[in-house]
Amino acid sequence: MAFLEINDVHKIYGQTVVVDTFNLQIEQGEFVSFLGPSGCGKTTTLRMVAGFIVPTSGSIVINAVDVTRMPPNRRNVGMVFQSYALFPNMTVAANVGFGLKVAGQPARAIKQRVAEMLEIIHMTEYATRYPYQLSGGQQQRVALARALAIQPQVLLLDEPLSALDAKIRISLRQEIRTIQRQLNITTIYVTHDQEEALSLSDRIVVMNQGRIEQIGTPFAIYNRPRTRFVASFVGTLNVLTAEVVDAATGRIMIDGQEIHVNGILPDHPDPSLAIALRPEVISLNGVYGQTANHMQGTVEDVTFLGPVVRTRVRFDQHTIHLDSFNTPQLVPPRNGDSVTVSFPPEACLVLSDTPGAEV
Amino acid sequence: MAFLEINDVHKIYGQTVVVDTFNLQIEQGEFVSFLGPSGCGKTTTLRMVAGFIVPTSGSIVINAVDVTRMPPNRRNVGMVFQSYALFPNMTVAANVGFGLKVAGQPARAIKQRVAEMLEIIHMTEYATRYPYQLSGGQQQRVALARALAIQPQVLLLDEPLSALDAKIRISLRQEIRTIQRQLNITTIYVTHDQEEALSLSDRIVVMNQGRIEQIGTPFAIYNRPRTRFVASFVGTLNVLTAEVVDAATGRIMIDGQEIHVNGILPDHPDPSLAIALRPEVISLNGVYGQTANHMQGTVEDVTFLGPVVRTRVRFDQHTIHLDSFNTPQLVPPRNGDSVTVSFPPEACLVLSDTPGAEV
Amino acid sequence: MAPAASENDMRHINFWSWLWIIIGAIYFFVPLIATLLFSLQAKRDELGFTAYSNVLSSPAFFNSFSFSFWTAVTTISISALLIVPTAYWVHLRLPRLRPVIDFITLLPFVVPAVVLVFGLIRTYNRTPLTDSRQGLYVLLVGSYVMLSIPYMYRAIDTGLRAIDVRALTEAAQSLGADWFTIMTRVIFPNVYIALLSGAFITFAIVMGEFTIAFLLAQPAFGPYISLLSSSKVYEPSALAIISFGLTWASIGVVQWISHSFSGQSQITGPR
Amino acid sequence: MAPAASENDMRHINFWSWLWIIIGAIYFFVPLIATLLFSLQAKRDELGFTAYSNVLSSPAFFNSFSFSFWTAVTTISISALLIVPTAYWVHLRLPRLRPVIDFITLLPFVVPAVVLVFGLIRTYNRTPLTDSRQGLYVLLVGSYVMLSIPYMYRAIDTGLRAIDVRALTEAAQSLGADWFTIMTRVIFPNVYIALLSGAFITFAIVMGEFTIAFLLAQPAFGPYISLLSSSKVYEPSALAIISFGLTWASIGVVQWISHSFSGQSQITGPR
Repeated sequence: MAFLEINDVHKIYGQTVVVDTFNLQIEQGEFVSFLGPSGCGKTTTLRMVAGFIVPTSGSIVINAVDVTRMPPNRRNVGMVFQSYALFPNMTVAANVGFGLKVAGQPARAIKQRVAEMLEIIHMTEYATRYPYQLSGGQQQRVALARALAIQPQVLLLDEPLSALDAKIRISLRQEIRTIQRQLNITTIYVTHDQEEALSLSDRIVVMNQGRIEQIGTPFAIYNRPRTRFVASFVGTLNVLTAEVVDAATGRIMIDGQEIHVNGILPDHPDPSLAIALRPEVISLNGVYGQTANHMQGTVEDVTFLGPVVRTRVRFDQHTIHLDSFNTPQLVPPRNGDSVTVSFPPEACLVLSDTPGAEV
Repeated sequence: MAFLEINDVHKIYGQTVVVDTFNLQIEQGEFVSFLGPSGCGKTTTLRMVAGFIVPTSGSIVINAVDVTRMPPNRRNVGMVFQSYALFPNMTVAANVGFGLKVAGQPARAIKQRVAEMLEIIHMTEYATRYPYQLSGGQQQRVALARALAIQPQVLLLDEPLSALDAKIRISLRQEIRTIQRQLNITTIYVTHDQEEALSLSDRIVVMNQGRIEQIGTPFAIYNRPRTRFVASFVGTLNVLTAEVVDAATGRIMIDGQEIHVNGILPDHPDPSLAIALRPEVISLNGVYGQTANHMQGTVEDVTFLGPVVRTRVRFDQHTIHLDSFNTPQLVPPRNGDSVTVSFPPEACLVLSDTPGAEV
Repeated sequence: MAPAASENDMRHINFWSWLWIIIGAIYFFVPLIATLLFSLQAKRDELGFTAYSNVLSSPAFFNSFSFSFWTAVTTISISALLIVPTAYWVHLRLPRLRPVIDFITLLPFVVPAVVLVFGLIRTYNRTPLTDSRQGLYVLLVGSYVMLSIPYMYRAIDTGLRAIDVRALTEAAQSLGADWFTIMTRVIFPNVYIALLSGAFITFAIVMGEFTIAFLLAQPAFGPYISLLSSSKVYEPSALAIISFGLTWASIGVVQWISHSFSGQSQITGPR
Repeated sequence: MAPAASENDMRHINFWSWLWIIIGAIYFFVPLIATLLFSLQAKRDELGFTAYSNVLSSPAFFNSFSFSFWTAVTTISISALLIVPTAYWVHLRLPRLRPVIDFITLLPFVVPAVVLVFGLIRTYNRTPLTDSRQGLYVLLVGSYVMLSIPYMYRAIDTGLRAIDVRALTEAAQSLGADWFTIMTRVIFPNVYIALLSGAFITFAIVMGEFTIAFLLAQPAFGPYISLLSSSKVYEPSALAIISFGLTWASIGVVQWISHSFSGQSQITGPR
């Protein structure tokens, strides 16, 4: 039995199904992200685990105790909010110690635990400051320490980095991951930022319109998306419409140029299908060799993005984007150049439109 | 004489120098971005061009007219705000036509121009909607059309995409660039997002603490940063402390391993210097061949970011991050692996700490 | 978005709901019904509208009512013309002073009406302001404008908070608008509904005000109610019911006006 | 951030600044100074504090003042206990109803005090509420609580707007706090300063209120002022100045309290 189980949970408001048949098992110490666009039900699910919302049906079990209808203040679950939610009338130390004081712990024990937590977030010297005297990043670290001070069974984070600047977001992201591993605490992290989910998680739950689209490791979610939604939400994607030439050997035709894909194609009545390609797997300089697919096209636009140079190439009907690293060796093409792009057959994803169906 | 000139502009509030000796010439039709962290003076400078703030000293000349002290409503400058700033009591059409109505143009001419502008932003069918009925991206497109409807001499955009979601941000960014080129309008774009500035601009002005750090094309700013601030603000950076072995031939020593850099090193009294390396120029699989620099290290951490896999490698004292594209060929290293990293000599930036000084 | 907070403590919600429904009923309806019943008993042993027809047929009722009505309209117009630009300017240029200004606008509560009028009369004694009917009327409207400031300022302040005053102003400026255009086409239309709610309260206060009108010897509705109360038995109750009805009718008018600005009521509505 | 808007039209700023300084001076200081000077003229041809010593040495002054003082304190306590949880609950669970509740809290302006008292007396006629001194006192406090609702609710509402009520509540809940702990340790300390400003206005209103106290025949400060006004010449002015001084003294106390919560005043301050 898993440490945290979400069994067949639904949440319905009036006519609107906000969360639909949510099933998930999380192991002790695991870091799981809920990833999806706004309104996909990820926050609602997190809030059901926290106890702020009661599911319409289904159950939530933490450490073998059914908590589905237990009020939030008895669940021993730590929560970190996007808005930090520090108590403005208390110092940093009082904020961190609040949960222990409520639990009636002796002053000396509280003091010691608060000092420990401030040590972990490297903010010992800020103990007597008030929240308004701190930067956003510091406030969120205090909020994290406050949630962890009560030694919760589960740590829940609701878009904790959305209100912060890009540079601080990346450094705090690493800090959260380090602390989570250090304390080995079971964690659920809600975000709409794919890079956060990919870089932090042991597993990712991709959600859309109240349903789970896919559960998997970051690598599996990115490289083997099971639905078109997952493929397009996580990362940039070129989608091309191809005609099947020979389903058995994986030969297909795009804009009159024949390529091959790995594996056996679905023997569809409709002979056209959608193929997805990530911009970073497509090469301009032929590194993939003779066994790869090659296509002829014309450069339409070259955009410099810093570490990456993005080139838009036009075939007859389609355009694709491809990414190259900005290295000293790179000779960016010019608009109007005729180029050959190449990509390995195994990089072609054959897309399915049915949610839950294999791609 | 340039179309828009900002000559020796200062802005001082009390003791605080917000903008210090700002000089810039912008040509007709050019797209220039002001890039920098919050509080660097970029918005203040933009607002001086718009006329909302009067410089403490210096002058602003648009199309050979000194506008330094001209009120904003006589400058004929279009402005787009982060908060959209659409008039909530007016329809989309009335918003777009407001400037023309204020200018006393006949109703028929206004109607025609509004229709044209809605065509350009692909929102013809939304003419009778009110702002609260539109999404953020749609509102910002209307704000853009409203600013362009008066055929301004200069278009000013103040972080127009900051309030939008990541996916919409990228598509609207492309739309802004397309419209700007189509109308060939002189544009200043304020942002703290390096990717926006790099992908949109003809030239970028990097600012810090009220001063210009560097002016240049996106390629020059990214690949030839002139100060340490520019190098670290624009993109991710590994900074390594090296000892000079032989300044004349560019041989230096990092953690006991000798490498060489291009060009002649400064003949410093202090024999140590700072070297910067971008994560994307460092290779794990030796593509750069024998002439490149090679260093031995140990893999400490591998983070999956989606299109890119980031590896942290430790030498004796330093750690570096390096990026590899997530292609089917990639075999990501494991923690603890001994690896050889390689990078070409021309990828090493020798950093200077003096703002304005050459690196 | 998800709904508000925990759903565990429905008992708390019910407790407070019922408490307030009961308090509301006792406060508004019990006295109102008692007054209504009493006003219908002018003829012994039967219910009827005798008291009402007595009140409505009296010319003093009509005169004092229309006097106060036009005074209220004048007060509201002056107050709006003073306060809309001021509140706009505070939002635009002095946003940090807002708490201070909020506090200053509360001062009319602190200085009692009696002090105000005694002070005014003594100050302007033997000037045209106290020696002529027009002068006293000016003093009356001036006092009412002062009384209306807290309500009008707060209503307009709320309306201005609902929009981004500075960005809208700058957008209009960059499109070529001058200050007059900005006020009339951008600011005023967006605070109009909020302004109405302040105007409505001011209207209710002016219609019922007694002390100042009495001390300045003005033929207003407040002193008329008071006079009637001391000389008749059932008519004052009828009058109270009539005022109450008129007040609610004016609420209805406000609602109707705000519905005819349907697009806008969405914006200045819930925040 | 950059400073507010355009700096071109300094003349506009100056115009409005001066207008308001002049209006403020006429409104507050001219009547006040006139009243002060008059109150000092009790002895012919010389200025002195005779009127003041007459007022302060009168036992009726002390009795009515302390009666109203304790009534105000009771009113404020009851009002705060009713409204803080209600406003908190509206913020937490019914944020969409806030405009409606805002409107309802204005209703005490709409129902005139006279109607209220007449209704109350008639409703509770020949019950213990009107036949005993205690009963009438309960009616008095009840009416004052109703009058205080708009001010108290709005002040507390402003205080609650300055914090993220829902996130703070949920954070406290997830740390194990029950409703009582949340109210006393999180909500109350954060609206305390806002609550004081509402309490201060309520205090000023109760101290000066005449109509209800008079109709319920209560020995309050308002009727005492009125009685003095009709029977003496200089003493009423002295009394007005004394009340004014006391009011400002209580403002001073509020300021002092809010400074001793220095961290917090930063938060509930400018928004």
